[in-house]
Amino acid sequence: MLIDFPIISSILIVSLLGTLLIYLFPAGDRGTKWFAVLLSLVPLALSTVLLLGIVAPGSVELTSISAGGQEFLAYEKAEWIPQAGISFEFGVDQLSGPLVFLTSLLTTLGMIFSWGEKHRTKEFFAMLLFMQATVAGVFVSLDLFLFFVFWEGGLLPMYFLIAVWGGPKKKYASMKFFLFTQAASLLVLLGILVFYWMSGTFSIVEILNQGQVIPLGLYTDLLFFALLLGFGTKLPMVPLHTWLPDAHVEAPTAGSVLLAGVLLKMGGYGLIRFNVQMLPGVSDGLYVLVAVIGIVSIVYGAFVCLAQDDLKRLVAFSSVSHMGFVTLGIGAAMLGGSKLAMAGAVFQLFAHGLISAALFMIAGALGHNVGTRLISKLHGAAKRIPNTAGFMMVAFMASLGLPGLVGFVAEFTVFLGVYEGFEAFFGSGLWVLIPAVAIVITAGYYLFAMQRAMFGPEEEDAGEMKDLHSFEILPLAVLMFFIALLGILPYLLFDPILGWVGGLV
Amino acid sequence: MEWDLVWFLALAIIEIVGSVAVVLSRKLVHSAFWLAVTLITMSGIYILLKSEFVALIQLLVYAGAVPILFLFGIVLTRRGEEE
Amino acid sequence: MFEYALLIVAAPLVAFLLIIIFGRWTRQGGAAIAIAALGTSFIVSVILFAQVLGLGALGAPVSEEVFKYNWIGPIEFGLLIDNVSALMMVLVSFLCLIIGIYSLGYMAEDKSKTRYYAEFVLFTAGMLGTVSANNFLQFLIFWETMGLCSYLLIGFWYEKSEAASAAKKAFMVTRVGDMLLLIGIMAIFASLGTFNIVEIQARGIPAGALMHVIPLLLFAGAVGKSAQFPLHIWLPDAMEGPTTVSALIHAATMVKAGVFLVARSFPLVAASDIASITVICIGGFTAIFAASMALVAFDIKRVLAYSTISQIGYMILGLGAAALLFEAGHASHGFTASMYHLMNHAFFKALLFLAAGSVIHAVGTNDMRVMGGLHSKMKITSIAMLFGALALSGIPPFSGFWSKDAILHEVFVAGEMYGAIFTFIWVAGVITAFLTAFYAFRLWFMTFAGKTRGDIHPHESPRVMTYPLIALAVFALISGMLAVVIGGFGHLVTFGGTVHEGTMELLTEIFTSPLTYITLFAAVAGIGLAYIVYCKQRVSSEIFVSTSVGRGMQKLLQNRYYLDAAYRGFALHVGMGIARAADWFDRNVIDGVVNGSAKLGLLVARGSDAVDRKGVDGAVDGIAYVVTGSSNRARARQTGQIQAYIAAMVMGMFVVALIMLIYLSGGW
Amino acid sequence: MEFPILSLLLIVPLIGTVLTIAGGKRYAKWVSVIFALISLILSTVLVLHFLPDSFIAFAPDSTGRFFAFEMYSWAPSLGLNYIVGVDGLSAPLVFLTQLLVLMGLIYSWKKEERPHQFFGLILLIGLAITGVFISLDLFLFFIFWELVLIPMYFFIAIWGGPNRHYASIKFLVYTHVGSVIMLLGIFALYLSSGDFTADGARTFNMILYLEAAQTDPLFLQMSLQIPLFIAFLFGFGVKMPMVPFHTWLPDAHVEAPTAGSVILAGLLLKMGGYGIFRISLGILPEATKELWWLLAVFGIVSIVYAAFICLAQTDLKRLVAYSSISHMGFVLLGAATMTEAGIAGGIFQMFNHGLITAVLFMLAGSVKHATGTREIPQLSGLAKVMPKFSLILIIGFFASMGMPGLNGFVSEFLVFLGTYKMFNMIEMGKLIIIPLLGIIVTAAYYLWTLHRVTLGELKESLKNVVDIPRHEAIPLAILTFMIILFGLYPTPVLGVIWPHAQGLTGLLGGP
Amino acid sequence: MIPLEYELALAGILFGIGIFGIIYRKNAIIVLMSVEIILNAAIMNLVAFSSYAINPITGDPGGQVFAVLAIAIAAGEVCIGLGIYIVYFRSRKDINLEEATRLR
Repeated sequence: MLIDFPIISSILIVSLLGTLLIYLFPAGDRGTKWFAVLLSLVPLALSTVLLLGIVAPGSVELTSISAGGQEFLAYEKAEWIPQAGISFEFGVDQLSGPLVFLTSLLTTLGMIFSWGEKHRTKEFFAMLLFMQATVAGVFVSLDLFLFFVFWEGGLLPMYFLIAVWGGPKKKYASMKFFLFTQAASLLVLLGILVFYWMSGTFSIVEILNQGQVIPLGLYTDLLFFALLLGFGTKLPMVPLHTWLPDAHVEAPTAGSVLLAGVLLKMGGYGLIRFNVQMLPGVSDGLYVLVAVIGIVSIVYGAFVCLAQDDLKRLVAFSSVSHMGFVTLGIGAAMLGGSKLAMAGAVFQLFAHGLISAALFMIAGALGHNVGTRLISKLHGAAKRIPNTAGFMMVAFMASLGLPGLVGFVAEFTVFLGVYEGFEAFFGSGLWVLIPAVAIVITAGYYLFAMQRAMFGPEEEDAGEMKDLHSFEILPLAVLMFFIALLGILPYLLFDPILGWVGGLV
Repeated sequence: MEWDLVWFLALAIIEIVGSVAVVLSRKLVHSAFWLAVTLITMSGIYILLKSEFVALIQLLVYAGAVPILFLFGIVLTRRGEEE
Repeated sequence: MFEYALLIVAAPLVAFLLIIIFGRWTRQGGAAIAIAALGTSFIVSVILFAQVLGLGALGAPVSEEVFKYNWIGPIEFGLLIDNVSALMMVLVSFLCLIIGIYSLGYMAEDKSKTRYYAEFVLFTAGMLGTVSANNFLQFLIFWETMGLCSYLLIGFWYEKSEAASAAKKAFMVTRVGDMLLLIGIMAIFASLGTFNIVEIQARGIPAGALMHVIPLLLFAGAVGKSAQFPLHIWLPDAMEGPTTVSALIHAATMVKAGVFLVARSFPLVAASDIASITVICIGGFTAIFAASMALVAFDIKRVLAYSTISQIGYMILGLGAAALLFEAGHASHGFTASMYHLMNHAFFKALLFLAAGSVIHAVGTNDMRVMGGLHSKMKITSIAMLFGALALSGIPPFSGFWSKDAILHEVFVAGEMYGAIFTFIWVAGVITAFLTAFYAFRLWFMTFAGKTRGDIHPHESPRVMTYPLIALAVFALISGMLAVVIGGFGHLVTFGGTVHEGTMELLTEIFTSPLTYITLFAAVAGIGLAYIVYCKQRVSSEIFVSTSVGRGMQKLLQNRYYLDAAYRGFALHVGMGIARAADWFDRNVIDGVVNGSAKLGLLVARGSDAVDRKGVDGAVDGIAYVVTGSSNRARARQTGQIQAYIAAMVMGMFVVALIMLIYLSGGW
Repeated sequence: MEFPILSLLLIVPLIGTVLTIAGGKRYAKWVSVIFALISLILSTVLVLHFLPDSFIAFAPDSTGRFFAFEMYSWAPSLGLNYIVGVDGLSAPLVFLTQLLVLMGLIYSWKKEERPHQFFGLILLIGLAITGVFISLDLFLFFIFWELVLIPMYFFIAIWGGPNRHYASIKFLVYTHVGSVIMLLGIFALYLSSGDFTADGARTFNMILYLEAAQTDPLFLQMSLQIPLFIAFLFGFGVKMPMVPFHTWLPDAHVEAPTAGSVILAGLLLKMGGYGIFRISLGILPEATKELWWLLAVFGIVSIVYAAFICLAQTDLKRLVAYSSISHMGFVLLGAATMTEAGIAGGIFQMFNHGLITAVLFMLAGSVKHATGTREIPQLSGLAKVMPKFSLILIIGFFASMGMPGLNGFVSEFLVFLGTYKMFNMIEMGKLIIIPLLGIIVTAAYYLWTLHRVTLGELKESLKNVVDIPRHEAIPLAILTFMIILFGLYPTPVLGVIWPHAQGLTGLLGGP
Repeated sequence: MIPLEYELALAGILFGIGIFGIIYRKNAIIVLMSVEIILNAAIMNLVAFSSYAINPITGDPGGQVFAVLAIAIAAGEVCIGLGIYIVYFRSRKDINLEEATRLR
């Protein structure tokens, strides 16, 4: 079935229009939520089509354009600011397609999960829709300028989500979030300027077609480094991660879900699209640096998790740790030419999106329903809130890389690729022992948290605890379904990614 | 050594001493007197310079009239007990 | 031709899904579904086993990979059906079925039955998947699934904080082994480009450092899962779970997966002498080490747990010895013996646990000190347990005798070839046999003989529990002999397919060897000592602790050689220490830098503001100020005194004159 | 179209001024608004000319550079003429002028103190600024340039705040000093103009200068160009203003009435930028090639320094005033790049900054009307009681911050694009980090302010505050709409500017 | 023949003394006398230069003419100066110059 329909622009337009339309609703109207959720199904359906076009090219055929040996599907182009050579140029590939789907999915689920939101409901849902548009925009933009527009645009709704609907320290957190990522954006901007200057075009397609746009040398290395810092902050990698815990702790649940689920993925996406795809062949030392940062993030994040009491903070740091796999995978892939590592990194983007979303939903649900997210105050809660405990268990297990769930596939392939890559580069793959230690620590902090929060004798004077509402169970169940599905049948998504990576590494 | 020069130096010394005395004298009348001395000495120098007419005028007008005028002035502006 | 084998794994998986979805609405919390699935698995396994045996024509191992599918990229999944896996599947599914049935009684009162059966069948699927995996990745996946179920089932009564922490401990400790196993598997893939077990066995690891490292890493996984020294500490604690779980997972099946892993990677281990010797040493040491701790335990299940560790040590020991000898060109008797012991141990240890469960069910406590004299009240349990104890002690014709003897024999052979160290290990093995017999009968006598010591009102368990006991007791008696009857276990399981013996040769060989009698004597001596001390009480058990050495020893043993404390200390102080330090670092240093730079920015801002107000704006105002100010000051100079003016004029004149002078003189 | 539209743009406000003042208090606002509206319509017609495929076309001058060209002799012996015309540089600014004048009038609808004079002066100042942008005779240019000062001075001195005398004098003297130095430059130009005119007569005709610079960039000796450049830079720099000649601005703004601030920041500052592009770059290209770094350094220093100062402000208006300095730094930086993107970005930044800063000053005025204070620490949680205000404040702040999707981003991006290219040419591409830094600080002070003003707990004292009245909301809404419009679709303005930027780039050809 | 330098030096010294007197003394009459000394110094210059002029015999009579004129004027000046003093004295009863700051 050939689809010759501007899918991508439709996704963006529907979301953006929806953002505006929601404002037309009177404040406090119950229809707002219905409208928002139903509207968000449209982008979800469209991104599903995109995803199908990517992972199952037989079922859905999309218009494509070739760029530097790779293909972008559902390609669209329209003029915007012709004077500066800036245009609306969209397309997805195996890297971005799944992330677009993830964005749409998590938006819908986040909305459903936030059904109980009472404070400025209308604006809240509008912000989520806006967020969906901007983040999806980042993934689909094939014009650097446009990319940056969406990149920065993504900050806005997140900023408001934290600043308006956040917790007690929201001012500090939202400021920190904004400034940190803004600073990172500037480095990205710098990179974009270099690309434009060197290639004379903003179009990623053209840049890829030009091949080695930027002559190799110190300059390229510096550029790589700048972009690494820029995207790494978003990712986030240690030591540029400190905005993340604060932002998460203060953000409302749906905000956290999107923040961890897709916003961080922008960093990983950028790293792969820019640092790897558009800037090949920089010094090995930099790739070593990337790998080392990955390892440090993994281990450091895991250790910090061990000392956390706030569940949300714990999950936030675990995100730091898990996004380290992306960095590590990229570094190792570029060092030793391991396709698996790169594919694993890409897959981890998707996997972590699902898992962290689930984790934050649970942490958020605890906050709403129980009144505390502090692990030390929950003891023995499993009896009273079995559903929460059950979902928490599954999410924890997925996050700690239990085989059969999606996290394992990603981590395993990254490790495997890292082993290959290190063996090819350092001569011994056993260096992988260092990040592998994190497997144990990860298990440690999750189990520790589980034991203290859910197990053990029931607290006598614990206040009233409510279990998950049905509107909270639904999104969690959907996430669990995807977590299990891709854990058991990872090839559905992994093989297309691997094929794509084949043209990259 | 020329006599002209000797005369000149002698007159010059008187001249200088005289004018210093004019400036530094405690009493106005003494000043007036020293002024007269100075002016007269000056006419001597004019003679040494072979300007006899000027010397004459100096002696008549300056050395003669001016100190007298001063004396009048002193008398006219005198307060009770003059310093 | 074995495609239907998939059903063996699939049935419990499907049952798992069905139970978690529908379980809560069925009677007995989904037990029926579980039993049906387990039964299906068992029946299909038996058919499979028969077919494999039939094809194998007495001993020639059959292996076939069935049902392959691409997991990701180059990685294929599938089932590997050969003698070992077929045997294991029968064993596992049988035990699962038996214990599942037993659970109907044992767990009848529990509220969370649905959860129990779901986890139970998921575990079954994991174990069956592990033994039938045709590649190490799949192996790892199911291996971890088992680990998860183990975690969940140990923590089944999570409201007990001991259970919760035991579950965590089990998962964490095995996770350490799993991590190393994971790396080993990766290393295999990196050097051979495949996970496929058959292929890996055929090709072996290329010579080099990895040749030694890989088997050691794989063995580390086994050490974790099979609770070998130094990762044994979780197993005794795991007894906090329901007894059925202890019987099934922590005695009969899951802990054997480590042995199975070593068996699957046997050629890799054999290829490396370092690895072989490590395996032997760990196995031998664990055997005597764990047995020693069993001597002082009073918790009936803990005794059995230590016993399990010890017995698995035997199996590992046997495999190691076999590997060493196999590389030297000998037949893999040890391999056979280990698997043989694995099977026998599965039966009698499951029996012991279920019997213990029956006792606990009856008396409501684990503490042997309050039991005693139960024989009269629970005859079936008592006799079943006696069978188990005899099998454990290695008294012929009970099953344990045959396999334990074979292992020790193999070790002795290795000792003959490789010198004193192995002879020493053999001696340790024999001493272990003595200790085993002693603690086994200490347990039995303390529980069933003599008089009731505590305030307990025991009664025999329901039939749904005693029938499985009877069945297992029968197996404990005959499973060893059956192999002898068919001409040696080597007909069923070998590695390399070179073991062919007849029944009579086998018996002759066993009963003519002096080694057999040495072991036997050790076992009988152990039983005798236990009889004297705990049954007849001719000698008080205080005699062991009458000397200071004895007391020290007892204290050491009761504190489990302080290893638990050491690990705990390590985790608490080192692990949490690093964690706290990292957290502090994050909050103060990294965040401090961020906040500090924000403060610095603000400071710069204030500074520039001040500069702007005072400096730049000051300069502007300053110019105005200078103009007005200087005119003011100039006005002040105008005193109106003529003399001052003149003075100034003269000064000016001087300046002018000076300038003119300079100018006229043509410069300086 | 042969139609003296530019002269009309001068005449209409003039009549308007006279009628408004003469008409008295009752009719002042209606009369002035009507005349401002007419001017706005005229300037819209003017801008339409520059759109591609436009149905409106004005006659060009003989060189084809300027449209709607008019030239009348004035004092031929002195080479003094009345010459007006617009091109891609001035047309958007002319439009902006009329727009902001109208908005300022509407915003001040409820002015009670001497309204007829107030409105009349607004019209007059609009006229003068329009004159600056359209006159093509240096002398005429200077007359309008000086003319601007007078109504502005009265604005501050009559309707200003408590410290108005200091501020108005400072404003007048400061900018006048700048003008005088510039006047010296104009005379120097005039005196040396005989060298290149065809008949050897001296002239003030700017077109001739531009033409001469086009054909022979060295039509003036370098020894003359450089001091001229510096003299003009000083004149424009004070107006712009660039650090360290900026200190009149905060004072003037703080004391000026809102409409005055709007015009001051929105238009007056643009005169400096306009001069840079028209004269420094257009007439003195060789000097620019020598001294571009001076522009760049002043630009960068302005961007960063002023941004830092903003962080320390507590008065909302003062903050916006300093942010103006920071943002006008982009104009300088854009001019310094001598690249298409940079110059177009600089010009576009003037336009955008005019819109944004007008909004921000209006908001500062509104918050003062509503709550009685502009002190940020005394404001808190206004989002609850002033939702409209808060929404526009957010949009305005984010636009000023350079948030993509709003107009400020486009121009700043273009400036960076050009800057990077230019820095790269001198192999100092990394230096672009410094102005980029300014953006972060900008984000910081705006966010911080946003937090403190709109979010947080509503203070007791602010419970009874009402949202902005309609006459203030209308101009705010219109301007906000344009901010968003030109952010998403900058082409209408950029398309007008771009050819001019191309022309300048061709003339300059890099350092 | 007396060297010209001697004449000039003497004139300079007298001039300096006169200046000193003007600035140093407070009494207006002494100031006036100092002025006279200065004038004398100047007149002596005139005379000296005239006698050393181009013609060594007759000299340049111009200098002597100016000298005579100057002497006459000086005399008049003294008259006027003293007259002012007297008027001033009548109004202020004092001619101390430090008090005379009404010029300010």
